[in-house]
Amino acid sequence: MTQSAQTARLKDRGLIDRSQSLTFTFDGVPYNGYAGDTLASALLANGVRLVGRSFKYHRPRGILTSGSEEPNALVELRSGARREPNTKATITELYDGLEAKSQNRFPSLSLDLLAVNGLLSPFLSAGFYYKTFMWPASFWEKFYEPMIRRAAGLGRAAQEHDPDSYDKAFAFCDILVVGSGPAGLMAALTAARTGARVILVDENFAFGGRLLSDVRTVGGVKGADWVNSVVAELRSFPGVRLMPRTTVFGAYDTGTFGAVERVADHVPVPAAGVPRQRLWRIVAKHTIIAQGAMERPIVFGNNDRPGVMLASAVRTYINRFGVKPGETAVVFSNNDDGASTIEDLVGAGIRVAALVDTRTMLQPATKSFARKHGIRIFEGAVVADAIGSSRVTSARIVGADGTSQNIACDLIAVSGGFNPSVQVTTHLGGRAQWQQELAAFVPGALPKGMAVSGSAKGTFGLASCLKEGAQAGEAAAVASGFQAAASAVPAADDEPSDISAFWHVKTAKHKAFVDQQNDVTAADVALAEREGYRSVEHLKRYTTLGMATDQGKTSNVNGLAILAQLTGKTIAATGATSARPPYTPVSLGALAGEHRGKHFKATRLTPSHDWAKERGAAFIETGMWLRAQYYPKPGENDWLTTVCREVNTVRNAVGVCDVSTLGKIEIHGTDAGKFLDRVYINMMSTLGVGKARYGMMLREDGIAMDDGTAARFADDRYFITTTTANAIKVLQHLELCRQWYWPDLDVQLFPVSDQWAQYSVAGPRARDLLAKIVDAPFDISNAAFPYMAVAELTVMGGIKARLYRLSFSGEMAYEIAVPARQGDRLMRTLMAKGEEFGVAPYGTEALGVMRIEKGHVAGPELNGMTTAGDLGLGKMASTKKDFVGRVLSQRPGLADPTRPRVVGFRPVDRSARLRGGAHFIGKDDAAVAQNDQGYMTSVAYSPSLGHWIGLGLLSGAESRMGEILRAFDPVRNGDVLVEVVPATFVDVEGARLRV
Amino acid sequence: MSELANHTNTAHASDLIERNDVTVTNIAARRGARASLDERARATFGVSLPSTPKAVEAGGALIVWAGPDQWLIIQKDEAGRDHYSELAKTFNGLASLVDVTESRTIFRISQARPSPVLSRSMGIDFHEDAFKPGDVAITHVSHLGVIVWRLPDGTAYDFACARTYSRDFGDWLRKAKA
Amino acid sequence: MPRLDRYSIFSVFLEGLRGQTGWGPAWRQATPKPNYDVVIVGGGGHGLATAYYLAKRYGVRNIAVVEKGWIGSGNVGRNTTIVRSNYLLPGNIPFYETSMKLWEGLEQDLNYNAMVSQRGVLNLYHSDAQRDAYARRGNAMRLHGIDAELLDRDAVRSMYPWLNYDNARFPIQGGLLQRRGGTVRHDAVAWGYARGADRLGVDIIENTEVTGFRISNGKISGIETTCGFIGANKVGLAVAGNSSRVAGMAGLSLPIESHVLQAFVSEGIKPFIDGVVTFGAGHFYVSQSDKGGLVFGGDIDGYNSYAQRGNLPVVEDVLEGGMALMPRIGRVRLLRSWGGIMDMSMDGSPIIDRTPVDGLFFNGGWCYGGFKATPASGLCFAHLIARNESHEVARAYRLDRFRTGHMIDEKGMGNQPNLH
Amino acid sequence: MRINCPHCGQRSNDEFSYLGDASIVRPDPAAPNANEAFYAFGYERANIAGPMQELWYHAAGCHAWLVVTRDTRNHEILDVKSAQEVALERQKAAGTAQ
Repeated sequence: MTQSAQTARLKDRGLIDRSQSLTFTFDGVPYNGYAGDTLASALLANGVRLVGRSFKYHRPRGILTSGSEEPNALVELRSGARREPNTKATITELYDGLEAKSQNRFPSLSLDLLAVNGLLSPFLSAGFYYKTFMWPASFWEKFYEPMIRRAAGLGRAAQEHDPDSYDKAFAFCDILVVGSGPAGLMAALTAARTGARVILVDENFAFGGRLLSDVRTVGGVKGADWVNSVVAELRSFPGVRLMPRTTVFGAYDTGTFGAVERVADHVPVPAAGVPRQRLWRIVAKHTIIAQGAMERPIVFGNNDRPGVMLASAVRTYINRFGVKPGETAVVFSNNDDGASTIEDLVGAGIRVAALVDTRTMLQPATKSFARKHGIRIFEGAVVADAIGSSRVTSARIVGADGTSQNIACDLIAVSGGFNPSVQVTTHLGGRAQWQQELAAFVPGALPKGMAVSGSAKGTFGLASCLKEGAQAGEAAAVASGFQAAASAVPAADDEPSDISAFWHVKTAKHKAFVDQQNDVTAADVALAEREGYRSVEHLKRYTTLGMATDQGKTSNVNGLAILAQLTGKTIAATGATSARPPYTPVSLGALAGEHRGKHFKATRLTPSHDWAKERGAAFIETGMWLRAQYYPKPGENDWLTTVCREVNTVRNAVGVCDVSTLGKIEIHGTDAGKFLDRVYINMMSTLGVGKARYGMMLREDGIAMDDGTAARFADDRYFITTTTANAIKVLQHLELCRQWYWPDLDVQLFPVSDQWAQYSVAGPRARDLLAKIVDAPFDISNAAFPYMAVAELTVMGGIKARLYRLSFSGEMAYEIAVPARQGDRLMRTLMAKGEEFGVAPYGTEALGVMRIEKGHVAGPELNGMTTAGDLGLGKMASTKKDFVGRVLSQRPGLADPTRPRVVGFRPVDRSARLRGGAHFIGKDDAAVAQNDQGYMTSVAYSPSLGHWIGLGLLSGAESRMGEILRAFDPVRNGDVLVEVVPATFVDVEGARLRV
Repeated sequence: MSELANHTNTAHASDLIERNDVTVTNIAARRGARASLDERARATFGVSLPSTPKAVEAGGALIVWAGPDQWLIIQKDEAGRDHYSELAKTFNGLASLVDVTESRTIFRISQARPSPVLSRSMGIDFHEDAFKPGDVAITHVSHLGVIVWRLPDGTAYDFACARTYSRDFGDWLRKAKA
Repeated sequence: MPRLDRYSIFSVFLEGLRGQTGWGPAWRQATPKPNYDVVIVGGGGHGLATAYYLAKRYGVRNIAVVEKGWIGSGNVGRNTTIVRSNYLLPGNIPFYETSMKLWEGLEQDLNYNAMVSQRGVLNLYHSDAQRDAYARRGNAMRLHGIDAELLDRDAVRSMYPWLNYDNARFPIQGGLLQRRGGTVRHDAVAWGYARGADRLGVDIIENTEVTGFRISNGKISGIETTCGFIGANKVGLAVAGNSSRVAGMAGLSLPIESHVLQAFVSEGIKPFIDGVVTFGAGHFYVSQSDKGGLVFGGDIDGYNSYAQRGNLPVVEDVLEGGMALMPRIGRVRLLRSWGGIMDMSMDGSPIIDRTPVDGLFFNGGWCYGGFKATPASGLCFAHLIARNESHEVARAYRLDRFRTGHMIDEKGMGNQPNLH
Repeated sequence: MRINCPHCGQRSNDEFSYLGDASIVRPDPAAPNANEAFYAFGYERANIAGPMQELWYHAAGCHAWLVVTRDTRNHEILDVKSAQEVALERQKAAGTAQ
């Protein structure tokens, strides 16, 4: 295929860089454009008018606008894993190699078979699907819905994982200026000159706003030149950050704004280390919204045909991009924008066949200009229909007297007036207000710290915008504590901006579109009204008006104005739907930033992680932690073999388990004991120095919160552990108790979870092993250091350590803690010195097996629904004191003795496997809810017993020992018969702990 | 193993080091003892304990505010001295003290001004005029908790993060300091 | 021309031939009568469903629904459209299954296509403990006769091959699937019930705000509104999101906090997510609408709010979950986000009960279970109002259960509403 | 939303975790009506639409609990105090230390 020439490119106009020619393809056809083009301007330059198909009727669509409000010119940009559906050609910066495809057409853009929907349109009116597709009921999922879903959506998401990276950043400033048109630039400049920290943001790749698109003079120079000089001055201030290609998409509380910077969307592939986009969280003391205004179309017949374009967009393509959007134009307006447009069209050498204005009294200057250039003027007239099947070939004009005539043209430039971009001003709950004289919604009450200036506020003249921007910039700077600096406002003229509200041409013969992207017509609005969907929100939801990717920027006001006409209410009384973030659509990847894949959450590693890795441990995610799950030896082919070997090692020799993940808190102060008495159900103030005690804490609602041990190292110095899962929660709770419940107590809390590497050394040879590393003269004998003793000591030749005679495994066991950086060395030393005793490391699986063998509760039992009584720990609760959760734990529902309690289970057929989550029902009972008596919380294969064992919560557990129940597990086809047994399976008397 | 190798290599990059040669003592005022504690601190170090997020350097110690009525006292290790025990003796009865040397990894970036990437990555205003020498912030970055302070002489930034998260944090910091 | 009332393929065709001009309003704009047997406060899904079932199943004819704004303007118009009955606790399961069964016959009952679409709800798990917790849940469902399947990783992979399996911080191990779960076109539920109730004579009174209750000797006699007094023998409150404010006018203090939940929709794209998927290692769940938008959400913002909007950290948290689970959506764009106010009860479960005021009934505390509950909530509330006793599947939803310690706490988070 | 921690300065709300109404105070467990008082403390909520005193915890910062006065209708923060200081004043006013 040959590259087509840029036949519609104007010779001497535009801000494009003609020295940089760029190649791109659209639907596989190669074209050329220039640096500074958008995809839309480059397509128009090449004479491409048809760029997409509409959502419902698959009508041909072209380019309506030149900005982010574009409803029609949506393409799939790039390909493969980088495919970006629904990309607006009007804001896509052209780059070399750009690849775009049209969407929502089959088999091709010019021949779309689904355009048959247009013929069916009498039956596909708004909300038709609510009235049908109901018979027979089963056909919905099987037939109707798949059919609808095949037609749904426009573009296609990539099928592969997004290969690009995203970044997040923060910015802080005194003044955030959103929009860099005349008002925004003056605001930023005025503020910057005071020394304030200013951020200027614009969604476009070039600063300047309408000054780039209209032929205007500012301070005696061309608008675009003035923009360059202001931007250059802004760059010279160290406190100013200029952010082009950045959209402020949302206002959030307390001066926070979300913005997305398109860092590398204007290049084929981001450079190495460069993110595709960056999410900015901008914190501003003051914000000036200067996002300008968007032109709105007038609703007339076939107003969606390629060749119908907003008048301001026509000027943008001519003046900024040097492109002829057509050869012969008809201009249709209800305001003075029509006059500016004919001047620019004529200036660009485009024939203007007619100026059609709904008003009856045009300016004499406009009339004489028209006469001079042979432009026919129709006052009090409308363009009722665009004629042409795939593009505009003529306009049917209906005059004030009702006569109709067709005038040949290939471009209809339309202006229905301007909608100030008030969206961001309403994100925090404000409501825009209707102003009849402007025929527009303007900002209402503003959030604290926010100001609006320029046409975003409904101020439409250039001179007024400059002045208002300067005033807003100065006011914000002064409010931020800066001295106003003398700043002259450059001279400019206010252009005429008279308007007479006009929405909908009722004499249209063809479909007249309100929401072009969602194919909502004026008839649909009328139907909704007829059916009682008369609130603007009902209208929107019933017809889908304003719900497309442009969020109704060109359609909402027209829609509600038509509704108001139908209901006979004013527009003010009809009200508008709420704008919500984002202002324009934002890539989901940008909102996630770097937090995806393995970096979704941070990873927490214990001090001897590298040792465990060397040792070949299998790791498991436990909250943020990676923990060693088990340590396979060569030849061990399944995890169960390894875990059984590890358990047997502990039961028969000695094992070492990394328990550094336990939460650890130092609790100091003269009232530490008193404090702990109030947070544990049992007494801690009576604990002797050098001793530890198991403890349980409740939530205030009487449910078990966490368990652990408290050790006392001095009268005013306790150390407690929490479960791995609850470390943060417990600290927060204790701080609440300390600061809010009992602020007068002398208690200080120090979270020290990371200070200590801690290891459980368990098994009959544990003492022998530890004896090899404790420094003299520490006496580790059973007599000197009995069960539940604790001590501070040194090990391995002077390393500070703490030793706790605690056991979770049921064996004679210790926990030894050393400063974190010594953890790796301690582990290696224990392995080396323990070789003679047959030492082996064990992981979380073996730990779990042994705690179940001993009937200790853990996470599956401490599930936030169980009481101390349910866990078999009710007797621990002291009756001599109050503690958190005591009062509410006495409510009948929690104190009920028939509540399920923790008890043990074993399979009747000892070879059967047990599974957590099975429910208990009577052996001969039906599997129905009424017979549900509890469920299995934890299971393990016990190498000590040679069969599976389990813990579970069972109603009336104590009186049911020996009963046979069915562990009902249909989701895994795992029904087994089980016997109720005591929860302790190994060393029931606890003798091994104390040897 | 690549993680580890990477970690070791870059940790020795000239402008980013891990401070492994200090003792860090966390002290917290006993109830009602704030004034006497301050007096003792002045007698010991010659300065008051900062009551706002500041770091002061005096008497061979860097004293970093670490929350209401709490400080980290950071002292360079010296052979034959046990800083923690000395402090425990000095402040006995006026403060509770815990040796937290190993609780955090302290990274030091020896930059007088933060890099733009580092600056924009922080959730606090890290502009050099907003975060001045001697300023302290306890905050989080990229899901990781951190205490950051700018040395009172303005020559460097220290980042103290929980030791068990320090591999992730170090990776993050290496990227951000560029 | 005759006004068409019954919706059918035939009527749509016929109307197509005459320009869709024959349709009448889906519901009348009623002006209040001086007295009603029952006034329902709140024209959301629950209130409209209550009115519908009161009229249809309990034979009450003189009913009004009073709505301060436009009907369906609360959570029925701003939720993420999911329906399911995959609950854990016996207090909840039969109720939500009743709701699911009503969904299954809703369109024929209402003659309104609310697009009840049972494409499945899949809850992913990422650890053995989570698997067993889901097994417990699935088994509980099966004991109640509800479909539940526990899938392993391979089975999940065959359903959704493009999720992130190989580079995940918390790898997917499997999921709990309820095939009968799915989505419903949310607004249409309000409109369908409104139309159904209207046809049974219910007055739907929009743009009328309740300003007080007339109570004497502990018995209610009507409501004060911005349009004057409306007499009523019985009044039912179905104003979730604003329960405390409205009930406060009757002197009640509720175990409820109002919290904001954000919801999100992407630009429309060709459908590739068939059912509902929830991430088990982060706050993210998603489905894709029949228009092609990805409809998703995550956790509540976590602070009391009546503002109907949230903040950026939760937006980021949700999308971090989204990208961790579905890295192919990076270049899909967020179209719109919004906030809804949830009645967060103190145990995460709802309340449908009498109040200390004779003739005043309360329905609220729906947390984020409200939309899926709409039909059963309407049915059970209608039962309670008509019979003055709880419907058998809603007996656990008592107002005094917190006092007696019979909480229905599915998440085990206790009396902290922002954690449910 | 940003909360001005009296210790740390203004921070994004994701540094904080939320507990709820700060105007309800833990009752005296020894009082004769303790059961009812604890029920109300645990479960009844004024759920104010307007300025509300709330407990927030600066989890990612200084670990201080704060009493934040915030308008629940528009999220405007009107005042922030140290919870410990508020609690001490409350005790002083009531003449009770536990």
